[in-house]
Amino acid sequence: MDKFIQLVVDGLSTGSVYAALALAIVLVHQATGLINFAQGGLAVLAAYVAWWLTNQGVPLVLAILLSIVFSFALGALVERYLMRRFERGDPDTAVVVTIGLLTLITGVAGWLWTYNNQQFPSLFSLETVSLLGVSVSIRSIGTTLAIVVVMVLLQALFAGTKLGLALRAVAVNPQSAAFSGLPVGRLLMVGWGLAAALGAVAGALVAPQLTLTPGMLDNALVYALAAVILGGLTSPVGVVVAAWIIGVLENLAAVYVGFIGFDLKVAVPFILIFVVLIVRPQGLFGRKVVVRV
Amino acid sequence: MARVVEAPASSAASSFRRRPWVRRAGPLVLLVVLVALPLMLPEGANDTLARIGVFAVAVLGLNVVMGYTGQVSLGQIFFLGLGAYVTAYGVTNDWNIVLVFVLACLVPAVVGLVVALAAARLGGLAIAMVTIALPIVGVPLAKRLSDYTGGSQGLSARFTDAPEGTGLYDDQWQLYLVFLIGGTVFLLTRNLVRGRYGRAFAIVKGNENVASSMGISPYRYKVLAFTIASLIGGVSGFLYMVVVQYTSPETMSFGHSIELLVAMVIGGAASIVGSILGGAFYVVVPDLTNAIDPSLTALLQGALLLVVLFLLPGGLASLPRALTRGRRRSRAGRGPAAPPTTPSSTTGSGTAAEEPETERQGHA
Amino acid sequence: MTLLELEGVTASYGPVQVLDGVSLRVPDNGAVGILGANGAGKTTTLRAISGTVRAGGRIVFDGKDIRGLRPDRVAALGIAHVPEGRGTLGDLTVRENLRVGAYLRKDAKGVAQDIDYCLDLFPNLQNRIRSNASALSGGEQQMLAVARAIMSKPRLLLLDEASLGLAPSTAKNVYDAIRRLRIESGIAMVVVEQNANLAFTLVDSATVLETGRNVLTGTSAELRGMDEIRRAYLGG
Amino acid sequence: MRKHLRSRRALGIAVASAVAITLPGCAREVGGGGDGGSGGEASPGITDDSITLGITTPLSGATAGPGTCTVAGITAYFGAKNAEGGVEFGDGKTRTVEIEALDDAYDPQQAAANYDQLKDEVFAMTAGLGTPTNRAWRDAAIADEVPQVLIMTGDPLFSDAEESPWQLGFVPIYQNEGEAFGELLASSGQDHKVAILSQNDDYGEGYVEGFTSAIEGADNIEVVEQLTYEATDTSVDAQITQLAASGADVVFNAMSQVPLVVSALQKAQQLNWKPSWFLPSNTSSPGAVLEPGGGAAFPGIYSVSFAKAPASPAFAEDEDVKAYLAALPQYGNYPDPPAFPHCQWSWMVGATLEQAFSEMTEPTRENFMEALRSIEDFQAPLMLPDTTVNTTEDGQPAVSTVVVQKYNGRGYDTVESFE
Repeated sequence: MDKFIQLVVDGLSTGSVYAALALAIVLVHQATGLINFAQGGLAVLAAYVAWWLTNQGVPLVLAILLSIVFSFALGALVERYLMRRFERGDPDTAVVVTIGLLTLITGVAGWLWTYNNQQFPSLFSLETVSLLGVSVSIRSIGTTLAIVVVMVLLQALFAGTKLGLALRAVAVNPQSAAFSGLPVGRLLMVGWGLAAALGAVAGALVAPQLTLTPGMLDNALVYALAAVILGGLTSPVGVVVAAWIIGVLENLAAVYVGFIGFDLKVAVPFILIFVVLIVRPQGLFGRKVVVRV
Repeated sequence: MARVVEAPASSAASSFRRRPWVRRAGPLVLLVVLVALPLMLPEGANDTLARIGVFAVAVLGLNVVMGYTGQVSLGQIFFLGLGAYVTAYGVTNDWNIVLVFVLACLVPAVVGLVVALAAARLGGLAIAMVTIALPIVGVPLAKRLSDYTGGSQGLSARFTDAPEGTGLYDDQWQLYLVFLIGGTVFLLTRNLVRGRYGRAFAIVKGNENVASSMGISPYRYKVLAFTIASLIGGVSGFLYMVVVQYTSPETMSFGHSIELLVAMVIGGAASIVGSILGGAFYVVVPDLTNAIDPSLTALLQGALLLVVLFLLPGGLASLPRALTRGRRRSRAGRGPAAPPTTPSSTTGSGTAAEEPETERQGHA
Repeated sequence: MTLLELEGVTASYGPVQVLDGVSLRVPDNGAVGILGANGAGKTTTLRAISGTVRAGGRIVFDGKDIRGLRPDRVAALGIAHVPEGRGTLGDLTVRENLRVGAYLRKDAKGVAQDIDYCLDLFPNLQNRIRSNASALSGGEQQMLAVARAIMSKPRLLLLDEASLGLAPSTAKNVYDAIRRLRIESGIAMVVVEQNANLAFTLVDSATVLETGRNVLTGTSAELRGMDEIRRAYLGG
Repeated sequence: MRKHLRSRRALGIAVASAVAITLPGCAREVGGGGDGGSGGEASPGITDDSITLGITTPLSGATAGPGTCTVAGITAYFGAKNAEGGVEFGDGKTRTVEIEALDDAYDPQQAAANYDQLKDEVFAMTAGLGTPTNRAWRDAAIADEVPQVLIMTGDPLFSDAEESPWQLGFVPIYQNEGEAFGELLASSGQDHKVAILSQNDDYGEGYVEGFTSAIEGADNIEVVEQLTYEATDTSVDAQITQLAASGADVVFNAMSQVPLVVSALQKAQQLNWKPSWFLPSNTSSPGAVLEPGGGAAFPGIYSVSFAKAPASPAFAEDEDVKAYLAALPQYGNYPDPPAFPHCQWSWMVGATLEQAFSEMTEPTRENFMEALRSIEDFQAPLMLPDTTVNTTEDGQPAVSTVVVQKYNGRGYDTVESFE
């Protein structure tokens, strides 16, 4: 039984890594209607900037804050000078552009900082707490709590604020939004900037655990996308819960379902997606929308 | 790249193509070039052309389901890998090569059919996620089935040395095989997408409700397109073994599936010529970036991709159109550009259904 | 007092000249119709005003040349465009649509009042206030589009084919509500409409376009009587 | 219409001239490298004053970390040699050594393409990382008689002289490493419960196979749990939790991913599970794995090695280590201390090649293979005492002797027994 609970807790902690990336993907999708493959790349770049700053003697918290500011600016510039050209065209092309951006960013990180592994200092200690017979590190708790906070903020942004509403309006129909006086271009830049800034938070949270490399989030990307689809593209709460579900079920299936095992546990999120979407096409928490890839 | 002439580059060029002597002579010239080329080119060029052929076929398959039918598939590489495994297994067990080829087409097609029967019920991103699962689960699955796949060490199968008596070098023989098999697939696919089925695909892509109201079952045509794409993927897997002669789980890794999608868009979605250009992009760009600086390949590849799409959002296949437009613009001085009413189809894939204005296409 | 004046406005999509010198005058509190056959340039005229197509000539709103301004700037000056095809924000709820409409306003209280006013004007929306706009019927979407436009408290409303695709009775309901709006608020309007009879229930005067040019301008009463014009341009 | 006719004609001219340019390609070199041996005529890639070696290895993508190292080490080694004037060959000539490295991103297809591109330019292929990426063109290298030597894979196929006449692996086959630790454990005289975590591929399987064969028949060793993970996993927490529940006191860990080994060590500590660990030679770096992973918390961390750990204080004054650490940034374009041992290994590959060159009397690939296959008891720089390069034993790669070492908190000490 202890093992079972420990596996659940482990799954939540792994799920939080997926959730961090998934939240940024949801944000940019809500704000521009795009699935952004480069989101992980932007997060890694931000983590490198923060890491580089700490090496220059900047305190960790300040370094992370600076990397967040850097990412906001970078995200806004990417939107203005790259994505703008593709936003009204074929969505497939826009997605491929984000893939190209991911490749480019990974290459830039490898060029500037090599493909050597780097240790990213953690905001939270690695000390362990024991609760109900399971052990969990303060780092995992801290990461998870930080992600919950981000999730709540995002949910509030989209549901309650004028900015959130404006970002969504622009993503849905830029022209109509402009007819209501929304500065479409600036809002798109803000949307990308916010998503990139959120990515910087995500990068700083998961880098200590994953070890900083240019491809640090490549493997997590697929899981994050799965969480985004499973949770529903429109719901920050939904994708975080979905990411946790994926993390937990994956572990449980690997250990307790003989034919799946640790090698095929990666199939779990996809089986889940398939089953859920047949029943609820809008995802677990999503509002019913017409999805355009 | 002589096949470029097959493409309706612009409306003027296609009316040129309609001239009777061109219609008769064009394919003939093409045939002569295809026969002569392997004999004249150096070995390295033949190898490169053959690899381009392999991935052009894979991209063509992806185009059938994604470019022409509008269903996002991120799993195409899985079918290439499956075809390659079937080929490698058959060859190492000394099966008849024709049987091996047929199985390399059929096994992926059947698997594709089964997957599509389930996945085609979903739409949009959901179908993308289900297809993403194919390479992601395929890699560990291939390792688990190591009795058939050789596990992570993979399978080698050297069965395409030039037969004695032909007097050909291996690379020439392999390129002929690619031309023959790949060319046939391209020809058949071209006829498919220009015919009744192609029109149905286009209508399904344009608007599923319209399709239903016209008596075209979107579900059935999506399944059909996906199955054909899988079959073509299997063919590309067979050709992969013809040229590379080795396969392992790495062959079908998820990253390559993404690269195939990139190649399709860069070449030009819903375009026969675009598939060839996409295959060329897939193969040539890593070689090219290696030649520039092998330690900066990722950076250069990303940059190149962005530059190409920035200049040609419609992909490489839209280059002639872009050039014609540019020329027309410069001729007319400061005159206005081509009317937006000109059909944007690069392919002449028949009557594309009038696309209803979706909400995102607001701006004029 | 003239609120909006167009003079010799031109516009083209690529090499195709769509507007070839259109002129239009909308007085304060006035409502002007633009009539004409398909492709005459009616919608493009509205787009020229709201800044969604590049135009030549002179477009003056409230004494200010607005030609070439970005659509959101035009909106900020008090021009609300209800586009052809309604342009509702499909993934947003009805209430959210209305709030987006009030994006430029700072008076929270006034916004709340205006939402109530809109729901009073279009009672159908009341029940659907939490529904996604994409789930509404065509008539409800048209009502929402107009309501969203009014939420910005515009001085001029550009109304494009508000009856398109609606059942005659629904179209009449929509126009009745807009007429009530006009009476109660005095918003000036430019109304593009295929159905001339419907248009004449709302506008004081109208101009008829043919291949991007004014061919006939007059009051509603004058034009309503001209049978041959009606047959030729208005499709009876 | 005329215009298009003209452009069509222009296209025809372009095609014709392209064909004309490539026509000289028709005159193919007969036989390529295959004929080189008979007349002592020089093979491709070698002149009187230089020799070019080819590498295809991952320089981008998930394996770029170790991949970059496989190029950096050998480039640094020969860079330093070239700066001194070059390398002396057995035929009395001194040649500079050029490295031509291409990125294959761990894609077998691209590796094969890289080989095709390099085979006529380089004298030999060497040092490349990866099993599938080396297997992809093994047959072709045999057919073309191009050496594919001292490569970074523990796949035994490459060290089977009959199957692979033109190949030779460099690093110990995975089985050797697993076996060395298995023997140590079996001879400890105490009872041990072992938990195994291995990468789900030939790498992991090789280690486990070597280990299990060594403990076969040893009554004191019991394997209580055996799990796998995928190289693409983001976490192995669940595996560690499961293994911890088995109550094992020794973990045999056959993982090749540095970040995952670090997090595995951290996770075990979190669970307050403190077994002894075995770590493979490529994921046991004191600086990159054990320090961040908190290796000192465990009673023992064992690894096998044949190379001095440059970060270890024990070797701080070692001449080999100093030369290596100086050359890596200067000639190998590698600024920081690498997290991967592949840099050291590829440095040793350089030394081993130099040894072979010094015995080479003819500038041919055959002669080179002969010279390479007759190296005995060569102590390459950075090699630990009791380990040597020995290429004369069939079925074994160039390095087959390893010593078992134990982590001492900063570096490694060679140990004779399990404590």
